[in-house]
Amino acid sequence: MSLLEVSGLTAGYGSHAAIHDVAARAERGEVTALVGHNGAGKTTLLNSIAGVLRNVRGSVVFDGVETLRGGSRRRPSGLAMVPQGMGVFPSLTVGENVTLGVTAGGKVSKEEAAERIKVAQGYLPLLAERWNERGGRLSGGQRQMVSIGRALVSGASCILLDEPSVGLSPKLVEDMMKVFATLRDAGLAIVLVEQNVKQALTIADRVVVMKAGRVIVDSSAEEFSSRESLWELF
Amino acid sequence: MLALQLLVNGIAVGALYALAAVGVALIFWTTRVFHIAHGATYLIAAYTFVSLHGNSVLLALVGSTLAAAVFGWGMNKFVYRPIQRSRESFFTLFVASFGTLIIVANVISLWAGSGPKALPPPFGRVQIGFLQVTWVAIIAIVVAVVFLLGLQFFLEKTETGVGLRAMADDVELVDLLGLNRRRYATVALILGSVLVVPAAILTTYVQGLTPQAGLRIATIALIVSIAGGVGSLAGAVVSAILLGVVENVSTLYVNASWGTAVGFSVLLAILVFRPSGVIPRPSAT
Amino acid sequence: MLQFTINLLIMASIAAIVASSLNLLIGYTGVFSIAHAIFYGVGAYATALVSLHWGSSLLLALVVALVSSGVLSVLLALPAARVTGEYFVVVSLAFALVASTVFAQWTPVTGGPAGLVGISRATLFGIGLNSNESYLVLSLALLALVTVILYVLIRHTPLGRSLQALRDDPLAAQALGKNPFRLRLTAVVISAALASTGGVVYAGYIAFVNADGFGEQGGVLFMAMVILGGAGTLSGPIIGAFFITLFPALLEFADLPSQAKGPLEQIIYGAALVLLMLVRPSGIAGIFSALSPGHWRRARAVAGADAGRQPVTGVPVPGEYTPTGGAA
Amino acid sequence: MTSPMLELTGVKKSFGGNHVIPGLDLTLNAGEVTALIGPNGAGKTTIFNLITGFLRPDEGQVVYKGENLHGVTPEGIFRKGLVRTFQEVRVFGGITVLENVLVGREHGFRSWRATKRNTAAAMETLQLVGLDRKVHVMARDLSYAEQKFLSLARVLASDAELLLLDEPTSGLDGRSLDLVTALIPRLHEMGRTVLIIEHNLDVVRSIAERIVFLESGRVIATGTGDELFARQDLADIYFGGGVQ
Repeated sequence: MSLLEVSGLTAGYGSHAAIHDVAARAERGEVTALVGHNGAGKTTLLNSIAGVLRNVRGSVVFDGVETLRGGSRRRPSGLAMVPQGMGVFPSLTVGENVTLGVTAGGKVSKEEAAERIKVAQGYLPLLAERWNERGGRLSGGQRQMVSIGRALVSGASCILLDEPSVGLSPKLVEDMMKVFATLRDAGLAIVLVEQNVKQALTIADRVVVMKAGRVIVDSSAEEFSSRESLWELF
Repeated sequence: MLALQLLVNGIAVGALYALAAVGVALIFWTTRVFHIAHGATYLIAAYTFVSLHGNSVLLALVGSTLAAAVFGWGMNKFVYRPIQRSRESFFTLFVASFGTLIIVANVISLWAGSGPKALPPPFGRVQIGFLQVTWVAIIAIVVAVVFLLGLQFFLEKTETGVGLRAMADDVELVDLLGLNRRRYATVALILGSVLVVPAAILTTYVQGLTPQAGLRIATIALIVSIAGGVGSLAGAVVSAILLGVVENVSTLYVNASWGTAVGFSVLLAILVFRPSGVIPRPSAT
Repeated sequence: MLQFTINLLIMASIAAIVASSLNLLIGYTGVFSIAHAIFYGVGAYATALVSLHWGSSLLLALVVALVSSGVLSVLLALPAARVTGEYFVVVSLAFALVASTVFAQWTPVTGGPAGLVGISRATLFGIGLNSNESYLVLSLALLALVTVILYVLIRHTPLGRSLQALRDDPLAAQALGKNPFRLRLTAVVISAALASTGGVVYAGYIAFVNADGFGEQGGVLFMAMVILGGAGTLSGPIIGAFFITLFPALLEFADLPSQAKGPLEQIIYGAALVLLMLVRPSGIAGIFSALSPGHWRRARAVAGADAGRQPVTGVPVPGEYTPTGGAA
Repeated sequence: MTSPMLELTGVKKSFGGNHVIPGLDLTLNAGEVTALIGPNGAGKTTIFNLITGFLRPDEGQVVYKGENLHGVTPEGIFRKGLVRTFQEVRVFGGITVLENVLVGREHGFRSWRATKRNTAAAMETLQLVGLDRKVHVMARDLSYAEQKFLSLARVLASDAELLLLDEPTSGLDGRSLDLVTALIPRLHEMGRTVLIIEHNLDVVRSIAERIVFLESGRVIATGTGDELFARQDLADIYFGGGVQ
């Protein structure tokens, strides 16, 4: 059974459905790349999985538990989100930004929290270097790292990343992909929304393509790579 | 010399305004409500204190703190949250808040009469150099400093405090991360309401108390917290003290009854020329 | 009994004039002001001063009231242009407090706390409006006139459409060539001028003016009328004004100690505000509109109109300053 | 040879040290339909904001018909004949469909007299987008697709010569998508100049005479659809990798 399994998901804003009858899944130790052009519904899908949206119908099963059941929109613990747009709190320090991730994941002991932070700092050395810097003073890439660090310390087994590479230099993106690969190898499920298909393919195990609110391709990465041209998918 | 005397008085008054204003600021961060019902909290705290202090000052203190906390909690639970659940606009929330203030102020005047209430000035005054300072003023300044430092410590050092500051920065991000916004709102309303208690009690000692004081103090708290810069506690404190000082020092030039009007005009002018406030919060970009 | 009823109807019509003019701001421009009683007051004081110094001509009093309130309203419009939306509520409240001090303390002009006495009933084209009945006709006629002006302005002029566009989406309005500052300024000036006419009738009718009711207390009351009745509808503020003015009169018949009546009235309308916001923020007119289909659909509340609007993505907007630092 | 209608030269913009537009040159010819494409974060919407006065360039200039637009407010830029739509739907919910369209046609007091003519023009435009049967419906009661059409109708009905359309098809599918796709060539026939941001490459292929390919705020390539979509290097940029 998959760690995260979405089926029949229809969601949107107000009366407008932005995604229709979407099915997708994510496995432990795999990177699932979610690609498609702007407005294809990728962010809507992530937000409905993360319990941020109200108008959601269908089923989201995380770790064997239906999270949409009974109208509850609670985020399943064990699921962390790295939102679009380098989401750091500008007046909070890096440390405070990251530590909020622990809070978001639910109550843990001080020792456990310290341990998680240490592990995250291991993956992302920047966190330790800039621990007391205000979020507002960081560069775009650094903010993205803080945002990822915050997801890591929540103790999540699945991380949803919404276009983490936007606006970053190719070198930074490459470094970031390495971090994702490491996390994948450590057994996490990673859902990566990317417009940069080739980049995503360097680490993806599965590729899901969305267009106009529907999933049009769901295949393994090898199968996807063997396609002739990508233009017609967009 | 008189100017210096007025300056000290102004700082004391401003310190009390600051206590009222930081409560409003905290509540605005988390609920995005202009909590004008803060005036009701003020009245509830002050009248509870006045009616109990004959029995025991300690009992009165505990009683008014409890009353304020319960009212703040109830406001969130029974007014703000139900309205927010149906996604109404800020104005709906504001009107509901205002309605609550009207109800509370008038229930109090039915119960306690609309005339002024006073407390016997407890300690008299001291002479510091050429300055005459009342003990109440000194207590006000000390209490404000202690409470504001305590609040600062809470916001910097506790998990919930950091969460509240995060709310001031970016409410949507707090939601996206799955942080418990409702809990923060509850904490902010209780904490903000409790912070108004010392202001209510000390102001009653200095100026007495009427049911009309609620709207006045709430307006002061709101305008001060906005003029200070949304998201900035330091800004609120600075503009509160500025208001207190302007109010008092202006009596050198105009009749005392103009004091608040002059102070407000200064804050309004600040808002016109510097809409982001005295101390704007760091930009998100 | 008849005189009692006439008195109530006059006061209700005056309130309806002020509330309708405030609705132009709250309901149609999206400027949330609690300072509107100021202009009502300016109209009243202007009439008093005209009557005391220049005689009882109604037209002269109207002209002076319109001009002085229009000019003064620019002071309020300045922050309305800079500080948008929600923050303006608080700014206007502070404004109202400053104004009530000015009314009560500027003794050489306003007579200070004692007020101005000896205002005579107005004359129109040489005819003295001495009876209460004639004032009832005057106030109803003025209410009708104000309502017609607002109707034409809102439904049938480019200006009215632009104001509503600005209310619904300032950014898109700007992209279609609307200058938010100039539009808000225009709306505030028109609305203040219309409100002052209510003060003209009031001063002549009561024959006495002091600061009571022209500051924040009055401002809150007018806001309550607009909101209770239903902002953004022509009938709403009139319904609200009559409701708030007439309803307490019922208390007159109840056997209550006189000092309890004032607070009780206030508690009732405070409770009405809270309950309405909890249940149906579109006001009393909104309740009607929910019952009847068709063109009444317009009656949907503005108080709740910006709910669910999508956040502005991306850009900080010059000209759309908010104290949140959005214009940084 | 057509004359340049809009010219951006050396335009730079950064946010908090992040150089979103590190230096952009872009020319639009009168009467052409030009599409801006490129990966997310390439700065497309920022360019719209820079052209329409919602943002000011740090350096460089935007020249429209020989006139420098520096320091002109968004409403001033509209009056010079440039109009834009937004990525998200932004209709005026509390007024009718017809009134929405009129807002874009009426300016100052002279429009009082012109109301009849404006209404006729508005009706014509609404017919074009298929909303002629809903003219008296409140805009907020329209469906999402209809609101999308309405925002288009609003800019079409204005007298602007240069239309900047920010993702007019996003969120649309099926018939709605075809309607918008069919509409744009008609604008062209009417002599309008169009700059369009579009992610749906089918739409781009079918409507754009010229495509400007952006990456990280720079123009990487310009050409027709057939030229650009045949190039492997552009595919590599669009679907992966940065500028090597």
